[in-house]
Amino acid sequence: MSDETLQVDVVEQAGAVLLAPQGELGYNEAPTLRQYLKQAHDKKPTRIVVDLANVSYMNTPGVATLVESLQISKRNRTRLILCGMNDKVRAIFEIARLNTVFEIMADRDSAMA
Amino acid sequence: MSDETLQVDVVEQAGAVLLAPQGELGYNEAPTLRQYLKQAHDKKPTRIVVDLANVSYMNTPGVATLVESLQISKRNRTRLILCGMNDKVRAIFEIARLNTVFEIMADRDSAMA
Amino acid sequence: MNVGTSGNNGTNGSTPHLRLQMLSNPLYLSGARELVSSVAKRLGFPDTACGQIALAVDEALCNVMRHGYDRREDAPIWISVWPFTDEHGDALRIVIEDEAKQVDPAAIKSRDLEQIRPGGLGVHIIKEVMDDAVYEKRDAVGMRLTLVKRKAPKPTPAPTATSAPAPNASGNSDV
Amino acid sequence: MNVGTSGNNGTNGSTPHLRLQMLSNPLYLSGARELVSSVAKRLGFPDTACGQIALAVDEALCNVMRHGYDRREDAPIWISVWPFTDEHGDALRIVIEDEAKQVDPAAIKSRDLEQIRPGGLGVHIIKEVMDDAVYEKRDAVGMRLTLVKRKAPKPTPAPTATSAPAPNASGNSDV
Ligand SMILES: Nc1ncnc2c1ncn2[C@@H]1O[C@H](COP(=O)(O)OP(=O)(O)O)[C@@H](O)[C@H]1O
Ligand SMILES: Nc1ncnc2c1ncn2[C@@H]1O[C@H](COP(=O)(O)OP(=O)(O)O)[C@@H](O)[C@H]1O
Repeated sequence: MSDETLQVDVVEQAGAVLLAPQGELGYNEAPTLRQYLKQAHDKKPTRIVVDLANVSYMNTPGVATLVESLQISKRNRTRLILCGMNDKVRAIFEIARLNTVFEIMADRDSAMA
Repeated sequence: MSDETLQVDVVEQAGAVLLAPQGELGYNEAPTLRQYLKQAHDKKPTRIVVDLANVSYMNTPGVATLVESLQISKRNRTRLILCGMNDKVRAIFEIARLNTVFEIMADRDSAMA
Repeated sequence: MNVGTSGNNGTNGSTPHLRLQMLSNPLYLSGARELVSSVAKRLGFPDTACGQIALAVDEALCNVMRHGYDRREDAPIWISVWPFTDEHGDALRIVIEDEAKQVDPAAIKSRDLEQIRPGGLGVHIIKEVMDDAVYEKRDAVGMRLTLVKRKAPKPTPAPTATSAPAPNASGNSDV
Repeated sequence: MNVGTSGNNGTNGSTPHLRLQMLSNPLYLSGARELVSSVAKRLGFPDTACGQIALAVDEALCNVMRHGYDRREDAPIWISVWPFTDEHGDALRIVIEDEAKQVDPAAIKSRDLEQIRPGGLGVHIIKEVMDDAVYEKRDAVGMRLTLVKRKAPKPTPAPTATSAPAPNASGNSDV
């Protein structure tokens, strides 16, 4: 039976890449986000924005993917910004003490500005 | 442990009683709606409107409660109107062939007009 | 990801992919419903089908609690789930079992729909929203309901070349 | 409606109110998550707590699949649920069991949070969002994780009359 895969919307704009995953971001979906992030990094953009506004659920595989991407960002001198987190998603970053490690903004508009 | 009970909003207006149950309307919640309907019938209003716009899930105990209320309505010469059904709720009435038995309207405004 | 199902319906004797044992307490209806509809969704069933599966399981469980166990709230009910693929495509088999009194499967049916009264609709709804719904007595005690839902509706069998289609053989026929 | 729980935690030897047996296939994670969070919601837990219970169960199941079963997808996992009430109020006990390799419970812990790297967060999150999370070896084979979530957070024990409170005994203390 076919697996539901993660849908990720992509916007490229003035040297920035925006990724907007849709729906649940758990163990099954994290590898798909990882592919999208890898492709984004390959373009060596000045900025990568991950808009989590439409992520209804997230757990540590998703978080781990973002931490890995943060490490690549540092090597590449790309700015990685997370935005649009709902309270449930924000709580995981807080528990993992990652809320101060990532650059986090309220929404897509401020992150792309 | 305490049970979650069904919340039902009530509006009385010019001889009409409007009942708006909120959330799931299944086996556990149908008896609560039945109480509200009984109280509404006791007032012998000219019209009872059941607004299902905020009912996310419904099954046959809820349907049975409404059929019982329809029978009381006929005896009392009260007009019983259902409105605000989403597709899932409407489908149950269609399968049960009750969609032509009830007076069904699009929304609260038309039902109260 | 592969759920590792074989070409046959894969239930006979094989371990279900999921099996929920629950008390016959109506408090747990929503949990059972959400379990089966989430699994169906994850297996790629359309949203409408997931809602129908949840509805059928809910109606069937309500009936076990009300008719089978006479509202006793501490008796066991089992819900087993197997995805399978056959010549008609992907499908889900859901089996609901109890230890309640045994009744004649032929007696498990809804009222005549023409005769409007409260109740007497659950079994009709279950049969309408599922592709298959079969009641039977379990070996020693209790009843078993086997439900099947297909991802794509099963095509109505085409008339064979040798037999002329009977006029109005099916309700949908415009012949 | 009463779930029929006694004053003690009611798990020792008693039948769980719900027990899900599932294959160690990640496809079924969402079903298990929805089951426990719906049950918690129906038992009157606040939405935040329901989300935390779902998260903890999801992380724990992922770990059984990845670490316990090395991503084998056809091995059994059991999730048992008991509501109970004790002197601290209403609570939910969730027990996750497997037949995977046994490890020293003391070895099941997340990385140091200061050391930023992908992974190594699941166990920390489980312990943070639940009121209790205890790993142990099962009798013959496999591991058991016992989780407890309370409706109201357990109050920190007040200092007794005979012992003066130590300065800064707790992180929240402004003494
Ligand atoms: N699980 C069951 N065990 C025994 N009898 C059942 C069961 N489910 C249904 N029945 C029988 O079938 C009848 C029709 O059920 P249903 O269509 O759901 O309507 P209702 O439950 O309102 O009577 C019931 O009245 C009952 O006699
Ligand atoms: N169910 C389990 N069975 C065996 N070992 C486990 C289990 N859960 C966790 N562990 C061990 O605890 C460690 C920490 O787990 P966790 O905090 O979830 O981070 P991660 O899984 O990313 O390593 C794992 O690396 C593993 O060694």
